[in-house]
Amino acid sequence: MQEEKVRTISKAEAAEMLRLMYATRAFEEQAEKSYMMGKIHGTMHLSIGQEASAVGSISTLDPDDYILGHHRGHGLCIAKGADLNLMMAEFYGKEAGYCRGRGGSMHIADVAGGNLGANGVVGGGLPLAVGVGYGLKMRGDKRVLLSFFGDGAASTGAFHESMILAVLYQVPVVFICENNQYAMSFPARKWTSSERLAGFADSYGMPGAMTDGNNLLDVREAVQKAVDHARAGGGPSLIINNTYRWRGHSKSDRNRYRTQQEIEEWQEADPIRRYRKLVVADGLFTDEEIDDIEKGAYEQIELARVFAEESEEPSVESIEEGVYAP
Amino acid sequence: MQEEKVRTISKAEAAEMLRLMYATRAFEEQAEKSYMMGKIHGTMHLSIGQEASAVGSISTLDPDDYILGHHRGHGLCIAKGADLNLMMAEFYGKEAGYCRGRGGSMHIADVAGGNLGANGVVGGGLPLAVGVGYGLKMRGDKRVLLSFFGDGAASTGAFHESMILAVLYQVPVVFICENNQYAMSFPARKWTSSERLAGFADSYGMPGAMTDGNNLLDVREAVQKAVDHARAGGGPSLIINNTYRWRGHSKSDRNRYRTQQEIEEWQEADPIRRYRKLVVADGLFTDEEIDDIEKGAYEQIELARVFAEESEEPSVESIEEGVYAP
Amino acid sequence: MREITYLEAVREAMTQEMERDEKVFLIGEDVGQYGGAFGASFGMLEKFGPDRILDTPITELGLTGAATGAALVGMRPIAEIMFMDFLTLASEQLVNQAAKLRFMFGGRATVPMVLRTPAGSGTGAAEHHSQSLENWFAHIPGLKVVMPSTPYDAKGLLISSIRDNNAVVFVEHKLLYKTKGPVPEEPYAIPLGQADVKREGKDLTIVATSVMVSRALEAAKTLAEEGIDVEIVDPRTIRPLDAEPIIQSVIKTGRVLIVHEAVKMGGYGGELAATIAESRAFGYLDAPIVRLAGRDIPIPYNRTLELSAVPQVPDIIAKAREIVQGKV
Amino acid sequence: MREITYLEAVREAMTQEMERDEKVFLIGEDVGQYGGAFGASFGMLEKFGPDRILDTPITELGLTGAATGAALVGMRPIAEIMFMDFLTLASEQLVNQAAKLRFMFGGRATVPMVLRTPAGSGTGAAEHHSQSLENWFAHIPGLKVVMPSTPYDAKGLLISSIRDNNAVVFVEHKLLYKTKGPVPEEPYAIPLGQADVKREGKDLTIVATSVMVSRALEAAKTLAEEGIDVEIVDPRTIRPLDAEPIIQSVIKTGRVLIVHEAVKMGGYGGELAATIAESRAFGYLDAPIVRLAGRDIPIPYNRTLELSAVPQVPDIIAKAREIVQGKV
Ligand SMILES: Cc1ncc(C[n+]2csc(CCOP(=O)(O)OP(=O)(O)O)c2C)c(N)n1
Ligand SMILES: Cc1ncc(C[n+]2csc(CCOP(=O)(O)OP(=O)(O)O)c2C)c(N)n1
Ligand SMILES: [Mg+2]
Ligand SMILES: [Mg+2]
Repeated sequence: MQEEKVRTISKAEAAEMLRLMYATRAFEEQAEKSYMMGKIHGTMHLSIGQEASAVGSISTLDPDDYILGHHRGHGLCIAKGADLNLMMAEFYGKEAGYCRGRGGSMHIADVAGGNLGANGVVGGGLPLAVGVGYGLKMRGDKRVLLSFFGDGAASTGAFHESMILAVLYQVPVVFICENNQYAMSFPARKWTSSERLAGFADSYGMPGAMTDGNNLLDVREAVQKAVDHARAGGGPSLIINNTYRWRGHSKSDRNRYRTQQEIEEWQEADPIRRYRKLVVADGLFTDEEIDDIEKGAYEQIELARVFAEESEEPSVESIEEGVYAP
Repeated sequence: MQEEKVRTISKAEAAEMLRLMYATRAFEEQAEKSYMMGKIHGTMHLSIGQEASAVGSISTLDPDDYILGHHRGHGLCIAKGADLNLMMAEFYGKEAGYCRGRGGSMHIADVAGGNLGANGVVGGGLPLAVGVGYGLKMRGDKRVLLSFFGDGAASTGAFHESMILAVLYQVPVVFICENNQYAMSFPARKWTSSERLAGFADSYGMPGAMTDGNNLLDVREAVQKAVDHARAGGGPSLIINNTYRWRGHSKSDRNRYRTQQEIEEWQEADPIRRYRKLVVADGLFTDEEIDDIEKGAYEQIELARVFAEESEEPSVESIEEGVYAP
Repeated sequence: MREITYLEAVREAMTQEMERDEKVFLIGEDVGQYGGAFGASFGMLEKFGPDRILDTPITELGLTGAATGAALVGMRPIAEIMFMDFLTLASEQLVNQAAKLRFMFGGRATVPMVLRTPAGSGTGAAEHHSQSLENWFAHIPGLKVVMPSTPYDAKGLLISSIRDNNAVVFVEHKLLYKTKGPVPEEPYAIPLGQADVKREGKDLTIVATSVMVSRALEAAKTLAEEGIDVEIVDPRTIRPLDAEPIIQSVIKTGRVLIVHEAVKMGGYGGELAATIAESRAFGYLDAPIVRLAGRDIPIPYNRTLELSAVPQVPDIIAKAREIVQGKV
Repeated sequence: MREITYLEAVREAMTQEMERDEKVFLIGEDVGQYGGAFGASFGMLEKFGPDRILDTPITELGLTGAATGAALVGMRPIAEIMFMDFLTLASEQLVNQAAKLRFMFGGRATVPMVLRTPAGSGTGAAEHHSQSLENWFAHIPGLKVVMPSTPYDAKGLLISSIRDNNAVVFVEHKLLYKTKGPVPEEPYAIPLGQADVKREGKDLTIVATSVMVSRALEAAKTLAEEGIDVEIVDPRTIRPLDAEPIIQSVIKTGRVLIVHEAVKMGGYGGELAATIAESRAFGYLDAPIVRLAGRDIPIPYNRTLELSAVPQVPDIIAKAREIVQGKV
C-alpha cells in the first residue's frame, strides 16, 4: 500500500521533496544556532518535526498557486520554493530579505511568489484565506490556496467565521490544520481531538480528512485530493495533519507541560527519516544518494547564512517606507 | 405522548405559562403600537411567534437561577418574571425603568432578579455566559444559567470560543439557540441547518438537542433535562429551539427575503394556540378560563403602558451617574 | 445642481465605481436583498448580482479579513460593518492585517480596500449601536480614515477611497444619511487628505467633523447675528490630516474650538488640539484651545439623555461665545 | 528596602490579593504551568490550583467575556491577554460589555475585573507583538487604564486595580519586566487616578508614561549636566487622568514635553496636550506644547529600525534641549 504510493512519485520529485525537508531541518537548526549566538533578536518558532506536513501539502501545488502560513512558518516558506538566501536574510533582519528586514521570522512573505505570508496572530490568516480564495474565484483564476494554521488557531473565533464564509462562497481553499498537539503549553486534547477537529468539516459542510502528518505520502494524498476538488470548483476542504514539534514553542519555553518520553516517541516518528526509509526500501534511492541530498541542503543553508550575515542592514533613513502605497 | 406530557404539569403552572406567553404577545403588540404612535424612539426586535421557546425554557428554572438574553429579549424578560411596569417603563426610557431609561429595549436587565440582560451585540452574551457559569461553579453555588442566542449569533466567533470554554470549564450553563430561521435577512439555511447547529454540541463535546420550538412541552422537556444535568454538575448543553419570528427583524425591515406564504405557514403553528389547544383538549382548562388568562395578560400590559407613560423622564442632571462603581 | 441625500451619494459612488471597475465588490451583512441596515446598497443586488454584492452571516472579523485577503490578490473590496460599534469585533483584521501587511512585507503588497461603517448617536439605538470610534483608527499607521459631512463630500471621498491603494476606513453618520445636498451626477474624486473650509469667518475657528459640521454651520448663523463671525474647517480626512488650513485659520482668528461627537477623553480632538499647540499657530492664540465633545458616558437610550450626551447646536453657540468673550 | 523586578511585583500583587480574597482568580492563555508568556504567573498554579489559575485555549474574545461574566456575578477575575496587540480581538467584550454593563443597566451592576496585558516594542517581536494601544481604552468611559512605570507602582497599582469595582485595563511593558526597584513585602495600594512626580525640576516638564518614564529620567541626568533641570510627571493612571499635578508643573516650568511610545497621531499625547492647552496652564506657556512619540509606522523587526521607531533617551535629550533653547 505505502509502496504503491511511493511509486506514484517520480525520482526527481521525490528528491526535491527530500531536499526541501532537509533544507527545512537545516534552516531551523541554523536559526536556532544564530539565535543562541545572539545574532538574532526577537523570537522564533521552529518547525522541526513537522517537515512532512509542509512539504507533503505544498508539493501538490502548481508553482503559481498560493499559500498562507502562520507563525511557525519557515518550513512552509521553504516548501513553497522560497529563495533560501532571501529568507535567511529576512530572518537576520537585512535589507535583502523578503520583507526588507521589516517582517522577520513571523512575517516572511513573497506575494509575487505566491507566499502570502506567515502571521503573528494565531488564526490571523484564516479570514484572509477566504478573501484570497474569493478573489481568485471571482476573476475566474484557476489557482488554489493552501491555508495553514495550528491546533491552537482552531479554537479561535476567526476559525469558525472563516469556515462558514469559505463554505458559503465555495472558495478554492484547502484549510490545513497542522495539529502538533499543543498551542504553546495548552494541549489540544484538553479541548478537542484530532477526530473532532476533522469532524468540524462536516459541521460546516465541506469535505474533511485526517492524516498521519509525519507520513509525507499520507499528507500528500489527502491534500492532492482536496486541491483537485478546489481547482475543479468544488470549494474548500479541511485537513488535519497530525504531527509534533520537537522544540519548545519558542525560546521562552521550559517544556514543563510535556514529558521527555513523549518528545522521544515522536522523534522516533521523524517524518524525514520515515520517508527516506520508504524510498530506500523501495529501491528508488540509495542511502548515498540521499546523504548527498541532505548534505546539499545543509550546504545551501550555510551559504544562506553567509549571505544573510554579509548583507546590509536596512538604512534608518528608509524606515518610513512602505506604510502606504502610492 | 403529548398528552402524557401535558399532565406532568400542574394546572397552576400551566396557567402561569399561558399567562406569560399571552403577556409577551400583548407586550410586543403594545410595543409596536407605541412605536407606531411615535411614543418610542429607536428600534425594537419583537419576539411574536417565539413565546414557547422563552416560556418553555425558563419555566424549568428556579426563581433565583439566571438568564442572559439577546436583542430580541422581551419575551425572555417576561418569562423570567420581570415586573411588567418596570419593563414597559424601561422600554419608554423612563427613570422608573429597570435601567433608569439608560438601556431601553435592547438592554433590559434585572441583575438582582437573575436577568443578566439583553444584549445589543449579536453573540455578545455568549462569552459572558461562560464567566457567569464559572463564577457560580467556583463558589459552589447551585444556580444555573440559561444563555439565549439566535441562529445569527451561532455564526459568530464568540459562539465558537464560548462553547469551547464552557466545555473546558464544565460550567452550569444551558445554551439555547432560538433558531428563528433568519438573521435579519440572512437565512440560516444558507450556512447551516437545524441539525448541523445541534450537531455542534458533539463537535465541542457536550449534550445537544433540537426541539420544535413552537411546542412548549417539547422545549420544556429538553431544557429541563439540560438544566438538571447542569445543576448536577454535568456541565453545559446546547439546545436548538426551532421557531419563527412573525414580524420583521426590526422597524426597518421590508420583508423582501421571505414569502408571505412562509410567514402564514408558521403562523399556523402559533405556539400559544398550540399549547392552548392541548390543555383544553386534555380537559385541564376550559376555553373560558384561558380567555380570562389572556384578557388578564392584556390588562396587565395596559396597566404597564399607563405606568410607563405616566412615569418621569430621567433628569439630565443625573446623566453621568452609573458609569463607574464607587 | 441636482440634490440627493448623503445615503444616495454613498450608493451612487459605490454603483459608479462598480460599473467602472469590475474588481470592486461589496461584502457585508444584509447588503443584498435587504439593501443594508440603512439602505446604502438598496437595489445594488439586482444590478450587480450576488457575486459582487455578497451577503454574509454575522461574521465581522471574518468578513473584514475576507475583504483584506481579496485586496491582497488584486480585488478592490468594499466591506460594510453595520454599526461602528462592531468594529470592536473586526479590528484585529483591520489593524493587524489590512493596515500592516504592506509595511510588514517590505512594501511588496497592496491592500486596496474600503471599510464603510455608520457611526454616531441620535437614533435611539443606545449603548451598543451609537459609538464614534474614529480615533481608534486614526491611531493606526497604514490606515486612512475619512469622515464626510455632506452628500457632496460623501460621493467624492468614497470614490477616492475606492480608488485608493490602501485600506480606508470610511465613517458615515447615521443622522446624515437623510440630509440632502447638491451632488454632480458624473463620478468625481475629492482627494483624501484635503481639509475644506465650510464657512469663512474671522473671529473664531471651529474645527468640526462629520455631523458636527452641520451643527457648527447652524450655530454660526446665530453667532453671526450676535456679531461673532465664525470660520468652520472640516478636515474630512482625519488620517492623513491636512493640518495647514487649520493652522492658517487659527493664525487668522486667534481662537479655536474643536467639536466632535466622540467622547472627549482620548478622542481625535486631542490630536487636533495638540497639532495646533505644537504648530506655528501657537504664538497667535488669544485664547486656550477648547474642545467640545461627547460626554464621558456611553450613549444612553432615553431621548433627552441621548441628545444631551453629545454636542448640540446650543452647546456650540454657548462655547463659541465664551471663547470669544474671553471666558475660558 | 528589598528590591524585586517589575515582573515579580506583578506576581506578588496577584498572589497577595488571591490569598486575601478567594473571589480573585486568574484566567488567560498559558498562565498555568507555563507561567504566562513572560512568566508573570510562574508558580501560581502550584500555589492556587487549576480552579483559580485558569489556562485557556486561544480565545481572546471568549476569555475576556468570561472574566466579565464572572465579575458580573461577584467574582474578581484577572484576565491576561498575552500581547496588547490581541486586545484587538477582545475589545468587543471589553468595550461593549465590561465597560458599559453598569451604566447600561442603570447603575445596577458592577464589573470588578482587571485585564492585564503587556504592551510595547523592544523585544524584536515585530508588528504583531509590539503595539501600544492604551489610548483606545483611555477613550472608553467605564474603563480605567493604568500604566505603571516602576516595580513599586506596578505592585501598588495592581492591588488597587484588583480591589477596584470597575473594569481596569492594566498595561505592563515588556521591557520593564526585568527592571528592579524597591518594593515593600506587605500589600499596599496606590490609588488609581493619582499622578506621581518622578523628578522635580524647574526648566521643563516632561510628562511620560510607562517605559518612557525611565528613559526620561535617564535623559534628565544628561540634561542636568547641561544645566537643564527637568521635572518628570508620570500620570500612572491615564483614565481617569490626574491632571492637576501636570498643570501645576507646567505653570511652574512654562514648558512641556510629552513622551510616549505609542504612535503620535491619535495617541494619548494628544489628550495630554489638549488638557494642558485648555487649562489655566495655557497662559503660562513659554513654548509650544511638544509631543515626542512613536513614528507613524508599524513596529519593524530589524533591531535598528525597531529602536528608531520609538523615542529613545537621545531623542528625549535632543527634544528637551530644543524646547528649552526656544528652537521649536
Ligand atoms: C491571537 C493570538 N493569541 C495568542 C498568541 C500567542 N501565541 C503565539 S503562537 C501560540 C500558540 C499557537 O498554537 P498553534 O496554533 O497550535 O500553533 P503552534 O505554535 O503549535 O504551531 C500562541 C498562544 C498569538 N500570537 N495570537
Ligand atoms: C455583532 C453584531 N453584528 C450585527 C448586528 C446587527 N444585527 C442585530 S440583530 C441581527 C440579526 C441577528 O440574528 P439572530 O442572532 O438570528 O437573532 P434574531 O434577530 O433572528 O432573533 C443583526 C445582524 C449586531 N447587533 N451585532
Ligand atoms: Mg499547535
Ligand atoms: Mg434569527
